Amino acid sequence: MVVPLISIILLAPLASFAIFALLGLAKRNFPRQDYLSTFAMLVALGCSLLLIQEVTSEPTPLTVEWLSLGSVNFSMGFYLDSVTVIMLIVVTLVSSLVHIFSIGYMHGDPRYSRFFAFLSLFSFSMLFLVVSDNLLGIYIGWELVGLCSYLLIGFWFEKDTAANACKKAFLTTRVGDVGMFIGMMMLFAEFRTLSLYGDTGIFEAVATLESGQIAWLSIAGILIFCGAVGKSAQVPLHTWLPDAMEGPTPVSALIHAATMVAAGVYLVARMFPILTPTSSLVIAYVGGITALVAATIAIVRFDIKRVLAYSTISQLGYMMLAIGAGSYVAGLFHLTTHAFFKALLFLGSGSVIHAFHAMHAHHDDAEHTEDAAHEHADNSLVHEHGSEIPPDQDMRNMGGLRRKMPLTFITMLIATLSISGVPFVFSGFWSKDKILGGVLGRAMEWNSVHHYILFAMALIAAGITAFYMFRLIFMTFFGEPRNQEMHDMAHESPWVMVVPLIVLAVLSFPVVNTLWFNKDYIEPPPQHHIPAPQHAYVSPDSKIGDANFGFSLFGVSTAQAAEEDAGPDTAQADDAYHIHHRAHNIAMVLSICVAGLGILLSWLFYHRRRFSAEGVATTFRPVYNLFWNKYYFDEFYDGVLVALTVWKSRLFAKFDLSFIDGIVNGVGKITRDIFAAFIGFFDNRVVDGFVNRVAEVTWAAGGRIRKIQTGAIQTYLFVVLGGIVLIILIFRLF
Amino acid sequence: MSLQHYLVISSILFSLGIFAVLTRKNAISILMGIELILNSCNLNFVAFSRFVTPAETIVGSEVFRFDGQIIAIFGIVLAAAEAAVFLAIILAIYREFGSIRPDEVDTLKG
Amino acid sequence: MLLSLMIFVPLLGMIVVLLLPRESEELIKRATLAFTLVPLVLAVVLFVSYDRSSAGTQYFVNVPWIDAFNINYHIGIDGLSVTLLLLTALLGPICVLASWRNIEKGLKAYMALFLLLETGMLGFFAALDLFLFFVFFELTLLPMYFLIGVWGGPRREYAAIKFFLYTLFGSVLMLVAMIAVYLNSNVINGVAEGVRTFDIPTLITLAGTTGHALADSTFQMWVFLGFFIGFAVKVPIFPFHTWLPDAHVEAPTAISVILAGVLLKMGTYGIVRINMAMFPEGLAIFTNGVGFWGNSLALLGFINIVYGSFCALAQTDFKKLVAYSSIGHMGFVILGLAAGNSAGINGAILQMFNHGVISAMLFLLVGVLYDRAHHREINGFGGIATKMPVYTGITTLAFMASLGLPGLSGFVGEALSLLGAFQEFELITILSTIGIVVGAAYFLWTLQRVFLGQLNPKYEDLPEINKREILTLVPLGILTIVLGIWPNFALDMFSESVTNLVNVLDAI
Amino acid sequence: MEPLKNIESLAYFSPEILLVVFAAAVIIADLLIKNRESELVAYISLVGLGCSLVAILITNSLINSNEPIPLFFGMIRLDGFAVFFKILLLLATAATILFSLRSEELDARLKGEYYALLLAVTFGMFLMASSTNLLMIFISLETVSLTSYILAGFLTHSPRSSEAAFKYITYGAVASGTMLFGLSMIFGMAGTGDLSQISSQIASVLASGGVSTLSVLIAITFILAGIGYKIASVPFHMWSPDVYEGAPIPITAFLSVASKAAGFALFLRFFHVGFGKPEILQSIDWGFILAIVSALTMTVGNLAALPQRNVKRLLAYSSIAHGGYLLMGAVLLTPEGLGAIFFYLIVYLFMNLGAFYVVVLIANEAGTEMIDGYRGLATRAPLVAGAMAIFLFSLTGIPPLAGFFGKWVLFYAVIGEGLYWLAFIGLLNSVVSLYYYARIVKAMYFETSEDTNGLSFSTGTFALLSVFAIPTIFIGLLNIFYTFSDKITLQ
Repeated sequence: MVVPLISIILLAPLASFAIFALLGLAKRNFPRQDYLSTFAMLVALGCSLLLIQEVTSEPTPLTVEWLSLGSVNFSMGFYLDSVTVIMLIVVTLVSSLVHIFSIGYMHGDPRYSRFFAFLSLFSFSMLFLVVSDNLLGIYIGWELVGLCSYLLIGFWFEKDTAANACKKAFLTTRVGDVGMFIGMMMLFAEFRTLSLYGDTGIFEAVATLESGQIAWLSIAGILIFCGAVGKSAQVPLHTWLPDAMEGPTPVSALIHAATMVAAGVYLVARMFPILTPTSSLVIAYVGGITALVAATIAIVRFDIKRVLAYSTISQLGYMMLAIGAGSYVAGLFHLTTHAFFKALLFLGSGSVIHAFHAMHAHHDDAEHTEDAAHEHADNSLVHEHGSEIPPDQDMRNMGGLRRKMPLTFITMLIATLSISGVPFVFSGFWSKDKILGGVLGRAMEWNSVHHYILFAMALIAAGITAFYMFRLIFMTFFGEPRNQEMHDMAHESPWVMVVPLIVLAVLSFPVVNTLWFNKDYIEPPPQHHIPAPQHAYVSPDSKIGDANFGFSLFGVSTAQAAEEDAGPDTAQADDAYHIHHRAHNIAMVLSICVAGLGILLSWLFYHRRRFSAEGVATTFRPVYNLFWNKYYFDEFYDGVLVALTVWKSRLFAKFDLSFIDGIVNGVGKITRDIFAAFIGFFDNRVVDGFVNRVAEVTWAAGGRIRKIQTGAIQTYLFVVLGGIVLIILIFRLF
Repeated sequence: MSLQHYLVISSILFSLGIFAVLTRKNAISILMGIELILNSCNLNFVAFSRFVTPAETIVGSEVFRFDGQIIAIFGIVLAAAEAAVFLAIILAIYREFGSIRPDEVDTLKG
Repeated sequence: MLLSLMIFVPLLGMIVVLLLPRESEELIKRATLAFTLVPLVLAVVLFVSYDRSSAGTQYFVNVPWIDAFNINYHIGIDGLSVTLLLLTALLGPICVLASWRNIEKGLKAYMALFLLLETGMLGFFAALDLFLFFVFFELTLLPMYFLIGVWGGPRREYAAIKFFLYTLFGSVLMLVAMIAVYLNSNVINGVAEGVRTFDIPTLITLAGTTGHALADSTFQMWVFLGFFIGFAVKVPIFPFHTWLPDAHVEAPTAISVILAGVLLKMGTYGIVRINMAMFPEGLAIFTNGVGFWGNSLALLGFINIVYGSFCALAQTDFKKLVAYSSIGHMGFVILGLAAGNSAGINGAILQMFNHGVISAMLFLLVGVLYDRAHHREINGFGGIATKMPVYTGITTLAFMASLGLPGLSGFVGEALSLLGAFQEFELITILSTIGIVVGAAYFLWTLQRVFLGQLNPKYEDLPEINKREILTLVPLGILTIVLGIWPNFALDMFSESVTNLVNVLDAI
Repeated sequence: MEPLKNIESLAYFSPEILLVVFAAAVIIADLLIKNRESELVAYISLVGLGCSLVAILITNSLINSNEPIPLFFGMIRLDGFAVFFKILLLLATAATILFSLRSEELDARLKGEYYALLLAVTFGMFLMASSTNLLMIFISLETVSLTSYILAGFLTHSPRSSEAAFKYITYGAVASGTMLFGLSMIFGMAGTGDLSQISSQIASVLASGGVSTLSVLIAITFILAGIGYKIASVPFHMWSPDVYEGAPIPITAFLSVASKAAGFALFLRFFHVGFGKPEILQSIDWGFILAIVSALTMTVGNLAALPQRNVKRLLAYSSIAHGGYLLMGAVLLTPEGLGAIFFYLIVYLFMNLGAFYVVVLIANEAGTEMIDGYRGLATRAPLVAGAMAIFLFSLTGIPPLAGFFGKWVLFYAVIGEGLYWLAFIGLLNSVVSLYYYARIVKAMYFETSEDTNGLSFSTGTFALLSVFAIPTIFIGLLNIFYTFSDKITLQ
């Protein structure tokens, strides 16, 4: 029953894309590609739901031989456990909703049906990535989602910004992927296989390693994590995600908020068993730093989509931090909750943009011509982020929309409350609390400085998140309209767009995440190389909000309920449990405080206007600049390139200020310069040069010999005589 | 007179011939040089035939084999033929080039 | 018999085409197409009917030819050769279709030469007699020389003679090595007994027997070098590569396709068939030997990858870019072969086949664009995706396949080669992965500059790719996808043979 | 067996006699015929060649292969070796006559002498191929030379032709004079003119110390000058480019093939029979010198050919180079070497004559010998161009053309004796040679001429062309051509 279901889940979207592609070869279009794709997704969703009870406590990989090379074999297959199912549901659910939303949002786009075909392809790739039971399969899905992200970001490729953004996204993630591939190569070289599960799988093999020989394993783990850094836009490879907002908003919602970027977290979670203390710590720190950095940047953005983008980055950092710190379940839980409310936020923003946008003829070529024209001047790929914000996305043009579009407002508010971690009624609170609790718990349990630092990071990030999210809400929906005539255009979106919002809003309440409250539905896989009293630490974590949700709803500490199943209460486990108990209480209190503080400040700043954000900005100008310029990441990368190419810079007509564009252009230009020069030098001078030298020498020799051929017979005779003498001499010599 | 004398003379002749061929600026003198060379060879043959080739005794009296002499005679004949052809060609040259200086006959080169 | 038929049908076709009247061009084209389709059918038959379980050569014919030198007409196929035969036979008709419209002058001669070329290539992949092998190898030179030189671009003369001289130089060394092998083929423990032979399978066994002159490692080293340089020029391996860009840029589309699709493979095929199978000792000196030469082969692969990729990045001529990308991709083949283990060699061979398909696609696509725009300057285009959506789609597929996107064939070969290579030389392999990123970079950058962005007003009325062109591309596209999803489809053919080869190599 | 007396010998001498008879017949016929335009004499001489060929085959059937027949008291010898070369020379002469029929540069009024001389020179070459006595060697050489001088200068009112003749005779006379001096010394040392006795005699006197190696060496070198000038090997090659360029094209073709072949016949017989004895070889290893000479010859030939613009001259240099290749086979006294030379001579005959024939045709039609004159030939005369391409690439040695197999057997023989360096030089040379041959192909195929009107040729032309082209393609692929040489031996 499992295999057919999964097959359907995979094939339905694939089929919908295949139809489009095949008809495309015949230069035709399927009349209603949108319905086709949406239907396919709904089918997939249904199957995923059916899969819930298929999950067994002992998941067995269902594999087929994919490549047989005699000595080594590669197998492809599915692996179905609770995490898989949850991911499947999340992906199919969000994807279906986004499909529906897009029917309204993308209406009238010249490449309407292509959009849906790509969405289907993406869904297929994502699902394949989710169900794969081996690194190779995961990598395949991994790259395919990358491709789809490329295609969809660049969907309006007439805009140079979009064209740049999609390339940047692909290449940046590719950099990470290479790291991941090297990691895979290391694992393969060690274990001669890439399948994860089963007796021959990597995880079994890892278990057998002595702790002495895991140094390389840490490296491998970190390298694999590089892939996640790329895909999940972690520092330092995060710069592509904000640019990815060039894509249509539904795409941002689906790919760059809910699913694909979360794939990195999913990957790390899947690879949980091979993580060593070192690699875990690296992951946690990267996550923490990302969470902080992105959050702080988000404070000062004005482009509504970019605010959300940075918030996504920071939330992803959160999840990474969680898993790095060992809170496996918490991380995944946050993944799901985040998927819903972030998708909601994006769709909501999309609805807002749509409202503003309605008057412009829908993204038709004419309109792109305008905003692309001024950039198309030169072929170089210059694009200063945030420098020019599309008017319909600039929060400074918004305000007071809550009356105009109440549904959008309410739904987005719910999401905001959820992401800000407003206690008890919102799922975001629970997941975030689990993370904080888990980190702090481990910190206290090991009393390790690292984890305290991580906890601090997470806490601050939580506060800032609350702050900037409400800033968004206030700037967008409250106050007086700042741009009247745009305001007048604004209107509530059609139902086909609003319904998904409502559904997602409902999903932002914990009650629907029941799977997570089924106490042993999720079991974190064993980590063989992390010396920790696993059990004591896992148990409180593994049952979020404890069996029944009602308690927690009424503010009863989760930790209290943790009591009930602290597991075999050895003394150690016992005090471990107490530690976690305390940890969770502290964490919860603190998180509520910071969230409240953040919201309060934001209210004072942007609603009550007690303080002026500008004033603060001016007082803390350097800090502000730091945030505004996104910690000068791009500039830094460019700086490196410049340093690389400073001696050439005069030759470069214009230097490009964005990261991968910089790399590509830079390297491109370096290449065209140095390499072209080098080829010019090497190919033409050294290699050809050598050949030509030889040729010339040969020719010259030919010329010489001609010279001897004077035409005067007596010289010939001299040569004869000389020849005779020479021959005789040679004889005598030898 | 022993064989050596003849050989010395013939080699001198040969050398003179070569010298003439290499240095004279007149086709006729070159021809003469060639004749010298050939004649030195003939002298060689005769001398060798006289001194080297074993004599056979037929009816008590020594009878020499005349291989060398015969070759020499053929040599003379060929030399004559060669001279004839050479002169004919020199005539042609003179007709075409108006000169028989060998170093002026050098349109074909390189 | 089937095999011989397959090899010589194109030759027959050449004679027929030569007899046809110059004027009836349609007829000539049709005839050529027919005569290239026959080998394709036969190749498919062979491919299907080949017994995958046994690695041995099948369908072999062995009749004496020049018994003065004990040269036999010995042909046969094993998994490796049948795969490449299929590739060659597949590209044949495709190239004929690709030259359907754009050969202005001397169509008859063109088609005749093309058929001769095909015979040469098919024969090369089937030959099991060293001398025959060499003759077929050289047989491809003349037609190629004329095809580039007569129907090529502005600098065609230079390109043609360069190609010819380079390859001839290489084959000269091969000839010496070949004669050396032949002369020593009957020397055991210093004494010559029995007849000398050119028979490749026999030679391989002889080279394995201890005490045999062929088994001597220094001898093997020199002979290895001789053959290797000969093949390296064809592959082309740095620094013998400079003929390739010129040849590609000047050659007409179909010929570029053949050049990249098949002729390059002849080099790597030779390396596998002769250098690795016959001279494992010699190979060992250059792959896992000690000292300076220790990893030279892998190093060459690495240089090819990185150098080719960066050069490609530097190009502004679409075709030159593809040409340099082939240099890079052949680097992966070399790397995989250097690894000498199952994953590496299988990956390398798969990469050979895939690169044949993908680069063929790429050159066809460049040709399509060139036929419309009459230039190949990448920066001269822009935004043509709006005008040619289907073309853009196919190009994207080809690019993605070429930059090694998983799920498409390019990835599998590349990945296997790297996986295999990593087991032997970590550092070189890791450095080689630079090629993956750069590969993505130049392809995406090209994609952007040519297809994305604002439509270049020059191309307001650019006609979309037509049926015939699609027809040439679709089979290759299908192969790309199928092999990406189910590589065993090809791997099964030769994994057995490779296993044997690996065992030989491991024995050293 | 016992050398035959003069009268007995005549039967075996019939091929040569027939040649002489027909030469006389040609002259008489020429006197009788009033019509200057009639080509009767040419056909008469062709018939003569035919008869002589038949005679050769008959005489060949008289000898059982390994038992040569000494004629005229051992002056000349009839054996497989001689027969092979005679047939080869006959073919070359026949081809030359056919060329001459098509050639337009020859003076119609002098046909008689021309063909008579051709037959005469063939006669001389027959003798070169079969003479086993110093006297005969010299006489045959001179016969060939004298007639060649005249033929080279046969173009009346052509300064180039006269100059060619002048240089040829001056050079030839000196060379043959030097050779004669060498011969006289050999005669002196050996006391006999008979090659077969010479070897033993020289060996003994060397052993007894009667003569110093140096004198033998000098003698050999002098003789080498004479023979080297016939086969145009460095450093005795310098006459050939000028003469080839100046002479009428058919004669150039004839000299480059026939007289080279005859030279090789003489060379092989003289050194193998006269100096092949191991005793001599260990005191004077002239094989080594020959190796150097051959390397130099092919290198010089190829390099000098590179810058040439005149196809005739280019082919002259190329034939020098090919002389070098052939010498490689002569370096070692191995049967493989001999067989290789035989095989290569056959191939060379077809491809070189073919190339020269095309030169004749172009000279007639386009009126030029320069490479530029070959521009666009592919479109103007596709068949001729194709044939020329075949000949040129065969000369380069590209498979599957015969030239490759010729080179193959040569290099095989050389490497077989461990002379890798020589083989390597030879192969590099063939790479170099590609360059200048390809320049002609390039002109024919890649370049276009201002006048594009097609050239028309008679079917006879194409027939003759195919006579050269088809063997050039197929000889190498057929087994028989490799095996026949086993029967031919020298002792």
